[in-house]
Amino acid sequence: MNARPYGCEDLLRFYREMLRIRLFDLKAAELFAQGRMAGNIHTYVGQEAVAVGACQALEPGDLITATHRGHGHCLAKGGRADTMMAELFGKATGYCRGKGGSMHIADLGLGILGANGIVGAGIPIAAGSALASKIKGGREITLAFFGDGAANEGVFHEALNMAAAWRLPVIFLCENNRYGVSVSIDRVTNTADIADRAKGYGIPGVVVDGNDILAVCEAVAAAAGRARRGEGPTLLEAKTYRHRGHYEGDPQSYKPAAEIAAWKERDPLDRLKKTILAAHPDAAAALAGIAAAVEAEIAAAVRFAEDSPYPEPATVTSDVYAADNERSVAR
Amino acid sequence: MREITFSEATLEAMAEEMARDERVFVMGEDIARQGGIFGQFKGLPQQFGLDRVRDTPISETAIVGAGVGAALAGMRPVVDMHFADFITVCMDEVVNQMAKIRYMFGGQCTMPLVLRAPDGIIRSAAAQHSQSLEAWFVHVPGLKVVIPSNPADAKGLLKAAIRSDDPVLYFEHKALFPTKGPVPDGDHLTPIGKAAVVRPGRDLTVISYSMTMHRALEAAETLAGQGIDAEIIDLRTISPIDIDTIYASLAKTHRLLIVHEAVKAGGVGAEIAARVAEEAFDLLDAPIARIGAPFVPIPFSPALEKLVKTTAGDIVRAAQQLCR
Amino acid sequence: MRTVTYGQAISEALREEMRRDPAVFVLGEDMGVMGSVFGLTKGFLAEFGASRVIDTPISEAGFTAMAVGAALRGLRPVVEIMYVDFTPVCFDPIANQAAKMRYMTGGQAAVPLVLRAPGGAGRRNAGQHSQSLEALFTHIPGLKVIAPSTPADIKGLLKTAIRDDDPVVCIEHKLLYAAKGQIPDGEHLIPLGRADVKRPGRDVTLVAWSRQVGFALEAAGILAGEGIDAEVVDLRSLVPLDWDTLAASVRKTHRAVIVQEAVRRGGYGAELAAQIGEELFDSLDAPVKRIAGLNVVSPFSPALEDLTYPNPGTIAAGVRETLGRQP
Amino acid sequence: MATNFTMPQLGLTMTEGTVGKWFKQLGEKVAAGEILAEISTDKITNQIEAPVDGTLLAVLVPEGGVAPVKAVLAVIGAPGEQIDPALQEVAAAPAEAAAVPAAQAVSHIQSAAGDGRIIASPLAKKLAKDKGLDLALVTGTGPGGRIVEKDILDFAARRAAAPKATPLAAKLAAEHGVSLAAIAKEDRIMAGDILAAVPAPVPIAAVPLSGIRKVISDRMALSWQTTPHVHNTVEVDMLEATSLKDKLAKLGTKLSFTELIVKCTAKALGEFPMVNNAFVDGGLVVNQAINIGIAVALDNGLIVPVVRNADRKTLAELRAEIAELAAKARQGKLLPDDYSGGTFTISNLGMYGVDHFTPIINPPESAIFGVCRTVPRPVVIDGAVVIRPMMNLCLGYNHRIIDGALAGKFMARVRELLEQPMLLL
Repeated sequence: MNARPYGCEDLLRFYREMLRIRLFDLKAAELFAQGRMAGNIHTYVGQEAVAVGACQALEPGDLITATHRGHGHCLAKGGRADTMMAELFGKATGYCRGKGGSMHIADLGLGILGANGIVGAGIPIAAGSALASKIKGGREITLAFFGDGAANEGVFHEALNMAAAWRLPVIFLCENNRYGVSVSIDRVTNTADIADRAKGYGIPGVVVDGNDILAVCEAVAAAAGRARRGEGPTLLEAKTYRHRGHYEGDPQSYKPAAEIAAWKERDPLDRLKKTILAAHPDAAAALAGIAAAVEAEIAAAVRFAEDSPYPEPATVTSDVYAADNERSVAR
Repeated sequence: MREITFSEATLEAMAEEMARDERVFVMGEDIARQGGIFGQFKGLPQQFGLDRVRDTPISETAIVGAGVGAALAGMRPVVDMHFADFITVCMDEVVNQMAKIRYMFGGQCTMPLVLRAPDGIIRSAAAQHSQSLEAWFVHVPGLKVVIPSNPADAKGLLKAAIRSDDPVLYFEHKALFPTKGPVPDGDHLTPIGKAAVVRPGRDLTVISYSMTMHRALEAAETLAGQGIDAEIIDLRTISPIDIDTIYASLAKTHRLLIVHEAVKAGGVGAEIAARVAEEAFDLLDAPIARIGAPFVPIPFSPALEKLVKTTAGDIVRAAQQLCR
Repeated sequence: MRTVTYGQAISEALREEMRRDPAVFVLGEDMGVMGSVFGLTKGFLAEFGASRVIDTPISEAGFTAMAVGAALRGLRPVVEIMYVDFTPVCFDPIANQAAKMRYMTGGQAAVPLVLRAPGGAGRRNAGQHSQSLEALFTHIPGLKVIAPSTPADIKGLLKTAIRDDDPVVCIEHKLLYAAKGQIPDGEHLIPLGRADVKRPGRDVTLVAWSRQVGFALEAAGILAGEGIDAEVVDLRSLVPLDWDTLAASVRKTHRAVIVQEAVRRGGYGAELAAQIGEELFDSLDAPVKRIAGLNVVSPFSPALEDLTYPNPGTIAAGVRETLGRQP
Repeated sequence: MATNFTMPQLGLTMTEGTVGKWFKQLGEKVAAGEILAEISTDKITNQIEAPVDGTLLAVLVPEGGVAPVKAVLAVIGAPGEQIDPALQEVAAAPAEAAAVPAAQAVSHIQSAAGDGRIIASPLAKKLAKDKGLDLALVTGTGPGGRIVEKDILDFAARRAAAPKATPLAAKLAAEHGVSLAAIAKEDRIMAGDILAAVPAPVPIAAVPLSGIRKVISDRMALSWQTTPHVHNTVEVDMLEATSLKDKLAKLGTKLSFTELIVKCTAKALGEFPMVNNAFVDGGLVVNQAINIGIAVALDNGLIVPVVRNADRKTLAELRAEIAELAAKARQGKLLPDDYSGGTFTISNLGMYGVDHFTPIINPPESAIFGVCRTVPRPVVIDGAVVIRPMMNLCLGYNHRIIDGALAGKFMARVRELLEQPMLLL
């Protein structure tokens, strides 16, 4: 991976964003294991380069849809660690006031159209957002994050077809981490690359090394350019790997140990660090500064979540309809 | 009689029925390699091979659609939905295909298919992983819907469902999987369409099923201490409803309370209350009361989630009100 | 006042709202070039252009979910699912996405989407093209459901639904499209959750919605000749339900007969009967009766279909039985 | 696939039953849940429903025939279906309750006639309450005789205009269909006036013994012939018992002699277990529990519901349970378990003014109490003649296993407890 056009300042920013995600999810996993959080969480450790690479290539006005493994997507899009941690704790100060939890983090102000608990459901929603941009004539584009598992859902094919037919400004970014919970992708598909499916809908299909942040950034930037020029959608397939289980607590018995070790060798954070130091040997101090700052940010986020209050009981029946005095059938 | 868990009971049912009839096979997401998220398929692939215990892509519409096709071709498939909430993704296969094919083909074929759907609120899984959606399917002629509350019925109903020639939706509450209970030895079958009077009583009839059965039994003990003798009925099958057992009980108690975890508005309690009040109006000395969740999606935060769950306290208060 | 058909009233509502607010757009199968299979959007393509009158591929799950996405971005999509029988194909976008988005995001997101669903029996369309499935939607917190029975009501309610910031399912009975009725000129809006007593009466309350309102009125006419004065309450909106109007009527007549085309078991009428039984028990002088479709798949043959669903005759018979007279 | 309709197990002790009546003929269609046959045992007659839909293919036990529990009585299946001659085949598939299509005309479930419930709409009940009307006096004109609003309003109006009648008279008039207006009388109409107006009953032809009557006659004959009955009678001074009863009444808790006798008998049986044992097939059966049967008179005979573990229940519990069992017995709603498992029976004819009583033992029990009336009699106590409420208590016992001495000691203990109820505490 060579530094190419990115200056030291860009590379350090990339590193900081990836580290935020890594430390947030490692801390979340730790707190979850201590039973400090409710429900269950799906951590993004190992796939940071895809989220950061993609979001760094987008403009602030662009939008994304995330998945049940969406902490990284939301942080990379500019999400706050403290508000997200509070949501994981089910607190009133969380992104969704405690009502959504890890699988439903959303920040419409930042263009995060939400994570989703239904596999693949975010794909057509992203296409719909792109349709809105086209109708409104806006410049913004929408990017859908989804996994290799979701690529087998009916809506994946329906959304790609429509987006292609109407040349919608959307990027379909498949994070192929090789596993749908316990089922490896090769057991449930007949093709080496999911990107090949793009040919069926007459749109570009590009495979990219998901652990090389610069490669991801370039691929997404190119796709974003197509979209903004009205040339329609692109299907990107970022080959990557999740270091931890499908959900926290999953023993991952379905993964060969050798495979886990091999992918740990190609950890996206380590690879970026090597690239930075190779191009800017004097950046070591800056890197250490970043590490300290991110650790502080995460620690503060945990304190914020712990000190925040739980939601008031009365709020359990609000936010069902726009006007809460709606005399619905809530009798 | 042995003391085993709910999930072990379903595992025994699967193993026995697959051994008894080679047309029986099971498919779903993460059932073979991982043995099901609650361990309810552990060991089956080793016993019957990966052909009859199949991991599928995450494609609910295709999985259930394939199940319908296999049933038409003479097999007796069991399809695992992973979470009942995902039924929305393959709703057409359930409402417009498996439920209707026999009738639309004028009785030419049967549809021996079982859809297993783990449901109910468990540890803050939030709105898309905690729902109880059985009421939808009471409204769909052609389907049968069964919901066990204990290991014995879990095994008995699953075996009966697999042997049934009609499509059966088998809802199993996720929080019940680890619970233990006595299960008879041998070829134990629970008849579909038959409720069980779990606790006889004279003053009030409480009808429930699945998880809330246990809340109802707790409430019954509290009420007994207050001189209210509650008869507790476990529906076990919610379509077709065992209306005779309900009327026999009502003829004795003249007071009816229906309790379930699902949303109250439009829940199974509505159909029972409407039908009983119409057909057995003269048996009622008090209005039929219902308990169910408020009309809201299920919140994530534990502080809010517990407010939408039916508790034994709710049942005691409603029973006291009815027996005033 | 003008006389128009139910279908024309829908076209007027859509056209007026699209002219009033550029965020409003319609999408569905055959909505543009063909002007919808029921002819409701004829001429729309010419006036509003292909980006606001969209012919979708046959991908109900895809384009309904896309409509949810567009709604999240502030647009106001009006999706037509050609038959309510096809809504199970796009049930996840309806039940798990549109209905829950506001709540799950703690109030951040709004999904101002209208899903129009033509349905109902009587055209010998058999099991998969004759259903009434409103009971599936009324069980989902977060959705609103309307089922108007006249041109004036469909126009007023559809315009309100399009302006409503929550997802609304609009149930339209296919055999009402040609039905004529008086419609007020100018801006005509009916709020959701407001029922309409279409015929006042003293002896029994006939509760109905959509096409069954007309049947109930016809039955009331037959019964009037026999000295039975039936009050017909047209709910118009199922969620939110106008409980006060319904309760006032039942308290007056002491008898309720609910008329529902959909399958009896687990229908919306069950929730109505259960609520009336639970809250108005002491006002009841007779059991609350449900006159509804049989618990069967909708049969094709006319000889069978006519036995399956309520009609003025069976409604009148049900009322007589409720009053303790020979049916 | 053919389904076997078998003799059901009605209660713990049942070994066989008689087919009283078939409700369906050979070849006739049968629906699940529909009454198919009436089965009677020595204790009760029950109507049994068909388990599945189908056609009655074969009737193996005719009316009046007797068959052991689980024996195949009939076969239901598809018309023309081959029946397995060996009739051993157990139905493999579970008997699913077929979803009977919801007929448009909905059947109305009425509560069992004669179970004392008044059928009235909630509105009618409310109006009656508001107007202080006794619903029992109102005849219902609604479906199935249900009392509706109109009936209450009409009744209230008529009552305002109608001649004065005592509540009992009004009730009797309603029961016997006598119209108050028809009785020409200025002042208040009394019960006697109504009875006088009721037409005289028509004599009934001799009816062969059947059902429960036949069973009782058979059992009484069997017991009398095979068990050497001996009867001892003691006179019990009920003074203390009566004063206890009066004191408790002042405190608001009711007590009747029935439960007091049961309590004393149970305590004594605990001390003299032999009297509580059973004698079956020439052998002695030791009964651990003390279950006391209470003879309850019915229109067509008698039945003996059983209070289980009477020794461990308080007087209040005994009172409640005896009252409930008696009510269920009169309503014909006793379950087989309610009247089986008795170890000692008490038969009370006191209310009929009986002074001496030689009761017949209820097999397989070994003894029975016959309770006579309590009546003030002169007795000599400490040389002085005093009036005391005396009750004759007669023990009938099976001399095969109970000798006079044992019976005497047992009777003395029961008398002691009855005469000193404090000993019970």
